[in-house]
Amino acid sequence: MDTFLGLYNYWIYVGLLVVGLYAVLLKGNYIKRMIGLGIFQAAVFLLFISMDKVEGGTGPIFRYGQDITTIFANPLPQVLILTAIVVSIAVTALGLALAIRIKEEYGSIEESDTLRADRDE
Amino acid sequence: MLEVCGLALLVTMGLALSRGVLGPSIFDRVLAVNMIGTKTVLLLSVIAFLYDRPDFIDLALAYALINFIGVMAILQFVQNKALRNPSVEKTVSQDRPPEA
Amino acid sequence: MENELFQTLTSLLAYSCIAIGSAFIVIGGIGVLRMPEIYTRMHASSVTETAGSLFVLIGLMILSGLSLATVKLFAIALFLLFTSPVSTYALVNTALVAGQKPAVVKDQTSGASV
Amino acid sequence: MSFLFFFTLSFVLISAVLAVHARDLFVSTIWLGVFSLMMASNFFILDAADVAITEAAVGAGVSTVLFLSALALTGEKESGRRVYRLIPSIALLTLAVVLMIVSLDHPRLGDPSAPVHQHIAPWYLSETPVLIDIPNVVTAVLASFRGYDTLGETLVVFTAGIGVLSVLGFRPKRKAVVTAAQVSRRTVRIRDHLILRVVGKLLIPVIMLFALVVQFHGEYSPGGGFSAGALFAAAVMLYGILEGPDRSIKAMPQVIMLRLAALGASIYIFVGIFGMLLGGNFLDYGVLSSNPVAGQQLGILLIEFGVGLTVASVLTMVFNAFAGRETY
Repeated sequence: MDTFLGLYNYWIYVGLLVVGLYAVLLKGNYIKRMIGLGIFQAAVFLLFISMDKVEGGTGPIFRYGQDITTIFANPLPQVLILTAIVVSIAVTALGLALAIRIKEEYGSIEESDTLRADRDE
Repeated sequence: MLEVCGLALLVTMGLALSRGVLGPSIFDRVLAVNMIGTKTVLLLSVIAFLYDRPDFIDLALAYALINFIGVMAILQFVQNKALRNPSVEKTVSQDRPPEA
Repeated sequence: MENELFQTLTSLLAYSCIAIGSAFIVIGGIGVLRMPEIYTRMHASSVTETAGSLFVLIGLMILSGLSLATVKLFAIALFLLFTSPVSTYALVNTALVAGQKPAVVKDQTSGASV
Repeated sequence: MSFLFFFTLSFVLISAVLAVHARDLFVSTIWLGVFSLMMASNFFILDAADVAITEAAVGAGVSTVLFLSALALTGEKESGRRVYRLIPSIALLTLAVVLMIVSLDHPRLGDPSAPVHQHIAPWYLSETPVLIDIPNVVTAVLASFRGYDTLGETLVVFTAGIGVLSVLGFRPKRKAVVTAAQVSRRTVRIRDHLILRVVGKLLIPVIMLFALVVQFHGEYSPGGGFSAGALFAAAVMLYGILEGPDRSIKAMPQVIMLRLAALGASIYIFVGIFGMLLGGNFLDYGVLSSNPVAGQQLGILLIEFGVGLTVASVLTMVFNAFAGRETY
């Protein structure tokens, strides 16, 4: 049981990684692929944040009059992921802008349609 | 007691999630999301007390403010379907609900 | 001695508030799953969003005593009271405009729809 | 407490599967919102309050709004034509199996003897009160100890904003299906609802105020430039949803937003260069004041402001570019 709960977050991370990658590789719709990319990124976020937890610890923000023996979580993974979340939304916005332009030029956001249009030219 | 409250909130989220999965119409799904959003606000406040860090309630406050934006965006998207797709214009264009 | 009694009473009050709130929340959740159509489901969800949230938040306020956390919890309660009825209104309006008809109950005695 | 964690993680996976499975992209976006909510609760349970507040600001508000405004332009139905590709499927399965086997060797959750907790994290935790003297260690590491990193990330956000503007700068030659005038009418129904408008307008200044609190109180409580910027942009998006994109563009013109984004990144760089002129290293804030600790605090305040400015104006710019576009 202890092993199960101790590793459960890693298994969920593997699941998210595979689900996200599935959408990116095997779905033909470009916006669905952006959604898959978001899930893939979230899987990486989850892996990093799982690392920061220390048993019996608390968030790495000091308090007045705290006990000298207080254990704090690891701040470093949090810093990396904090910035990565905002970068991920910026990247998603860029991908969505590309999808909008593809729709305007090809009339569709399906990969099969755009490939066919490219072949016919 | 706080653990029980957290469990109750999570069970309710699960129920709302299954309504979202089953929900025949889009509105059932929006209702489920709205409900899960409110439950998240409560869950975050309860966890802040459970972890004895009441100074982290800022997070619940952020969600209480932000959830509204998501729901408004979803509803605006649904209400403007007519403009994007002229075939549904007739049913959606009246601002007043249909007379019973 | 009196102080101790006061503390016991306040925590008792706080925990009973939280228990009542949790009960409301679970009842509303069951209602959302079991009700037959969208408008009745919305009625069930409003129980969790007003009564449930308020009781839980008031319980937490009593638990935290006079501190900054109480002010923040009060703000959360205020915003929830502002936004959730408005979201419900918008949702009902959108559903009605999009042509979702409320369920009609057949009157058992006359057979006519009410 | 572990049961909370079990539930939220399971909900994360369920909503991710539903988001990918749904044929209607609008429904996918709704599930992505639920995914983000559960992810933020999960981050909070794992003691990462700063990350959770950023995910709250980005995931619930900004991400949903951006996806929906893109869907309004591209259409929300997925064709459903299945792409069967043997090699990617086999690769996916292999990846899943390999990662599962590897996960058995990971340190258990919360193990204090895990390798991550041995090297530099204890130094950050013990030196922050001495060198910088602010309670939020995450902000200290973000803005001071790893300032280069954050500069890079800020510039990435800025570049992505410029990328969106350049990609959407081109327009097809043919006539628009939905013209600019119709786009400004697009939100007319929300604008007509008095209740939504009044309550929404009441909420906008409160969200902006809260964003400023998160920005300037970020050294003492969860928050900082990144989350504050996203919150501020979310407030502008609410205005755009309630009043129509034409008014939000009028209130926040694209040119000014672009300049502000550049200004934010420049503030960051110039604080670094100013430190060099005063005889320190690049992004060494200790020399900004006669007292090194006060100098560090001043430097962190300034660069967090720069980060917040860049993030807020880039996200506002992207929203305006999406929402105000004609449909072709």
